[in-house]
Amino acid sequence: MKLHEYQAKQVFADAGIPTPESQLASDVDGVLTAAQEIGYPVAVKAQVQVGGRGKAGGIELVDTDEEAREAAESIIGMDLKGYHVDQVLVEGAVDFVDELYVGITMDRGEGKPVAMVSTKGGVNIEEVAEEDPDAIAREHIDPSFGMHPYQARKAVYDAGVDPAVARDVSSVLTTLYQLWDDRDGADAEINPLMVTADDEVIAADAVMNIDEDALFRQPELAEMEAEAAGSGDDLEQKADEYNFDYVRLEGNTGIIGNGAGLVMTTLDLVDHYGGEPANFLDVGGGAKAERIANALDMVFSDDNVDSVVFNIFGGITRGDEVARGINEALEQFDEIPKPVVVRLAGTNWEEGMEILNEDLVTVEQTLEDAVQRAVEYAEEVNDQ
Amino acid sequence: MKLHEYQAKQVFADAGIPTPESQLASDVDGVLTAAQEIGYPVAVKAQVQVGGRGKAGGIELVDTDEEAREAAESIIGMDLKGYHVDQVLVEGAVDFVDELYVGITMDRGEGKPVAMVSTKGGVNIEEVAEEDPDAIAREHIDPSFGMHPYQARKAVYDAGVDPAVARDVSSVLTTLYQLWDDRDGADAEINPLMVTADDEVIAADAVMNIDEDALFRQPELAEMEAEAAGSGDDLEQKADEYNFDYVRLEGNTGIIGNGAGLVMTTLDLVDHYGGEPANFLDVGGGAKAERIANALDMVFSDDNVDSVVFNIFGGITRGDEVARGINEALEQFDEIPKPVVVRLAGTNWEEGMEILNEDLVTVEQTLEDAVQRAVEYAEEVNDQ
Amino acid sequence: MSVLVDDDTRVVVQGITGGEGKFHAEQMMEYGTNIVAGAVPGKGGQEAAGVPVYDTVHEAVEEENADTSVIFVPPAFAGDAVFEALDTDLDLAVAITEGIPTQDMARVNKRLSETDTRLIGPNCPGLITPGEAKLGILPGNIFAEGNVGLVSRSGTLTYQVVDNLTNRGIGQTTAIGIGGDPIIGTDFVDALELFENDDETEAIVMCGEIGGEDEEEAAAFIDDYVDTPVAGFIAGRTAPPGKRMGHAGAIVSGSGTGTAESKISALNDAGVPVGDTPEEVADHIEEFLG
Amino acid sequence: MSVLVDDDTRVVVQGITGGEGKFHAEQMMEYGTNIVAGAVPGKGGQEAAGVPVYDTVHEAVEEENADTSVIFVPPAFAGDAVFEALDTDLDLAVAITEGIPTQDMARVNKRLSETDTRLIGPNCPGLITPGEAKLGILPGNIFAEGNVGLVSRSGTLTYQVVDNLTNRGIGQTTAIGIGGDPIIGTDFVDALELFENDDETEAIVMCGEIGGEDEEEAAAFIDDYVDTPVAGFIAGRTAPPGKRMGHAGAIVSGSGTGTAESKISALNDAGVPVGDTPEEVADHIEEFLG
Repeated sequence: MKLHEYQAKQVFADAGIPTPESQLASDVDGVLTAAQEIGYPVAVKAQVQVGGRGKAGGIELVDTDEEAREAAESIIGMDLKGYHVDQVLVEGAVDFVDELYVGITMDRGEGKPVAMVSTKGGVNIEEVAEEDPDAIAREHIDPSFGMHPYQARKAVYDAGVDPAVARDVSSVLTTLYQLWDDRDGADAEINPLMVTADDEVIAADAVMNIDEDALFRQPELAEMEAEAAGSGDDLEQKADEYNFDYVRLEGNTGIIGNGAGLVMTTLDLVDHYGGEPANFLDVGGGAKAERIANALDMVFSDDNVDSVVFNIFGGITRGDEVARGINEALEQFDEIPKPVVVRLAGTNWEEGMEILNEDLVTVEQTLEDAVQRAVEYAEEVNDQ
Repeated sequence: MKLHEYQAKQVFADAGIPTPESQLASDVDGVLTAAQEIGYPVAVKAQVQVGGRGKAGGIELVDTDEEAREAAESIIGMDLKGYHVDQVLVEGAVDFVDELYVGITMDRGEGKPVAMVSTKGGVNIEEVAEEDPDAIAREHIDPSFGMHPYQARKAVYDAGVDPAVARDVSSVLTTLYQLWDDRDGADAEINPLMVTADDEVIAADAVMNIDEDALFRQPELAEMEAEAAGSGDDLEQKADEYNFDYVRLEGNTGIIGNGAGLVMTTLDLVDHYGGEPANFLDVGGGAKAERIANALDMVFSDDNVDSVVFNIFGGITRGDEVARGINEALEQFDEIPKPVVVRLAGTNWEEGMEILNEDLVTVEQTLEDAVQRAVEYAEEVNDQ
Repeated sequence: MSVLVDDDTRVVVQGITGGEGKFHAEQMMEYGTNIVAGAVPGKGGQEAAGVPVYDTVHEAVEEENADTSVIFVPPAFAGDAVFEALDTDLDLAVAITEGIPTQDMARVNKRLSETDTRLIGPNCPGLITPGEAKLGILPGNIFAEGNVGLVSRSGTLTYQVVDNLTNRGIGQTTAIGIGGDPIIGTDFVDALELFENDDETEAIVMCGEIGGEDEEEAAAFIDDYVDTPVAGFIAGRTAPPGKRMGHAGAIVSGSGTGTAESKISALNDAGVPVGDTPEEVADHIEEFLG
Repeated sequence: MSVLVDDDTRVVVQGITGGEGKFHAEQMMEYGTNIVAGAVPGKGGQEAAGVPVYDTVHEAVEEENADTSVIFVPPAFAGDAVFEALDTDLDLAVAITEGIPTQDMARVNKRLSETDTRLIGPNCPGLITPGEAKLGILPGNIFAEGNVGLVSRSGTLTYQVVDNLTNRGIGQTTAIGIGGDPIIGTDFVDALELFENDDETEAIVMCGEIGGEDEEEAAAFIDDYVDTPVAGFIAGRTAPPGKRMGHAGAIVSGSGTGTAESKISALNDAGVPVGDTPEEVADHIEEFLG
């Protein structure tokens, strides 16, 4: 779960990390009032959950009311990489001499957090990591002890941060780790951490991704998630409501299955047999009839979808329950909206086959056959 | 640093551990008002830093105003094992069916904290530990991880706590560890943790000792220490002001030295040669002249002292500084209050010997001779 | 022979009084697994699935000589349950629970470096030695005794591949679901090492997926140490970067690490054929076994 | 020969720009210790006591090949400084600082179980190999080269005993002050083992004091493993229970554990004579050396 910039900044500021003065606005008047109160120059920044906002026209630096109005008009309501911009953050511009990067993430290979510092802030850090890996100082943290103060210092000195601000940058890094640890962070980063001519450091951007599996113990952040919602894709929101693992893709063959690996494999096979997957949808283990029906509703709601492959290998999930869910979902239609190919295997698959209304679906015995049939259906629709 | 019962209870209650309703009082009227507000029966409990208050008459359970008045009159102002009682805690009496013990301390042998639970609460736990060690369930804590929830449960189940309250007792133990950890506890214990007929648990006593070396990062507790002061020994208070490691003993040979082991050895030698040590006083490493003079002032202030042995083996401490301090301290007297025997060795001892005014002190070359001479002086004074 | 589990394994089920715990304890027993106890705080003295329940894993070990734990505990409490298992003198702990916070698992991972107890999972279907015992939620009926070792990050994909093998009359020594989380106890390298040292295992199937670099490390390990022939499968070739594909660990990073291509090419370089479909994996295994 | 420190030891001083750090760095150099660097955050690039100062211990090790650290850092920051030393590839760290919070040392103690770096102290005078090098604050002039190993929980008591030895012409291989805190790195057993394995050490002095059970453990170790003759001294026979006698670790518990009697009788039972006075300790050693 990714916080909006304005939310992450609030969290960082509350923990004592210096951030520029800023206000959230959702219309032109709001932007003007905020800009006047803060004082020009200010930055007007689209609050959407995508990277590269600047290049995409989502961030403007303005010096006057006129410029602020223009920026507000162009940014609020714009479509930024598929996301609708409802709100902007109006923020005092910082006069900087250096841009640093500080971040904390989980190094899954090591199974432990890693703190990172670089003097090459202000640009895409993943590019820096690739082109000049030595420009990023890394310090692995033992999660049982947490980050020792010396580790923050070491990362900062190893990165070659100007000694005049080393102490303050260490302190920001220490706070960032504490936040990451307390708030179940997945990634926490500040890029750029600006350094002013007066040797002050200030977080000009703020990224905070939260481990979704830990939201149950982060009620404050879970609330922010609700606030942050509304700017996402409609179908992805629906998946949240139904509590499905769902990813929308660009193709036209809808895919429903149980278990992440098997669903991924089904996607891969659609591609392998010349089709294009429209989505990833995992109903999870032990799905009951209602959940199966919800899954079909999800996929039918996607206008891109021309056919559906329903691939279940029952372990906890029972074939009879799946069959009942499919029947229930499809029997309510006078005409089935998109052709559905079903393949049942594993627990109770025979019972499922008996229950399944074969007037409503096409049945295949193997995964490979089911995928090929669904791809054919999708091609037929496209050919019409 | 040991908190008063009322302070520890406040700390525990703030952390969510159930405690009986209580009020602090320092006179009879205060006790009566508190008792009436809380409702009889109440316990009137002397707030002094000694164990075994109950047996010593420092705790009375009262049912009426009349009894409360009597208890207040007898306890407030009493001398309890050498401590003057200025304040009492008036506390609602708890109707209990069981008395448990829960505690956290540092197991120095293992170098890690240990959580302890016993169903034999309400009595001296050290006696239980000696007579029936199996009656105390122990769980060592890895201080890098802190106490896992399962460890609290395990200690509680291992101790044989009634399943009806096991969950609540685990929760109290978990909170107690958290407090111990957050507040730099040396020992934290609740004895008894009372269990009521309704299966509620309530902390009827509260012990919290703080690591004095950690007070610098526990400002709130350091303030409590100041509050808690005033009931101690005058000389020990003076030692606090001078920042000496000082322990008052019963004998008449005053002892000043540098370094804990050497001072202890000097005490032991006083005893070995038939004398009785009056105190432990360590001036620490690198003491300057003023500190030396303060140490003499400390020992002279003790009426029990009949002679003083001053034993310095210089490492960081310089013999010339010590000699100067002794001269300064003694030259202000027309008559030296108690005979002082000085033994200087180690760094700059020869310079010290040259500086030392031998009209004011007796000089000996070895530790053994110095102690014997001081013991003789003390005996002479006693014989007069 | 087999690895990690057989019919001598003495199992305690943590969370046996919950719906899933009870159901799968019964399923495991039905398959032949020697379940000797359950452990659920506050439920000590009760019985569930026909075995005694204890308040702590320690008691279950003391009283019933359990040597292995299977953990069905909700995610909020599962990290603690794993610590409890690791701090008891067990040979093996299998954590089925999906959704344990990653930071909890990072701490568990630290403890793993300090103990001799092996952890499998979390977020895994468990493991099975066909005809002897299963630990977890795998559907026993699709497995058959045989000579193929199988290790997989995914549950149902495992069943798919096993089905393809069993349908051809190819059975398994042991199948291990190592789990789909970013931080897990036993990884591919550990499992490959076990199979390599198992006399009965004549071929190995390794089902990986996008995310992380475990498959790449496994490829290097195979190249250096594994003589047993290995066939691979990698799920997630069509996954877009930055999207979590069901499993918390199945994500191609924004900077393009953890891709299927990288894993497939690493495996190929180590001489491991990677099937485009589960059927192709079975083809390779059939070929290995001659 | 000698243990732990000699004139090849390459020392970094943590806290070298502080008053004590600088003074004792100079004293150590004067004695012959090979100080190669200092480490003080924010002071990198400066010079102190004639050696370069680095911001981190890691840099000092990389640039100057330091293998040992001596720590003069105020108590609030000393725990962190010890962690820094332990996490660097050093052979030895010596923490002189007195007053480190006990909980900090409990965490350090955990780390010690995970590293090969040895810690001496904290709250100790350090150690010295007479004629070669000293690490810490011991007054070099009272020591003499010889064949007695000395280990002690106390600083000035060590000097007293050494003085008694040196005055009789009995020199020392190495003298180690292990420190007066309740939780320390190297304990009596560790030091005794080092001396037992040192060819030149022909007799050992062990100065204990009240509090804890290290002396009792040492007695058991001597009984089982130490052939070199040991003479003991125990300070604090007259200490009342419940009072901290200067050292944080020097306290007889309210329940009566950690007494001098217990330690003396354990040592006697292990065949170790315990002197009533420092002079008597020297008598025993003289006897051992014949």
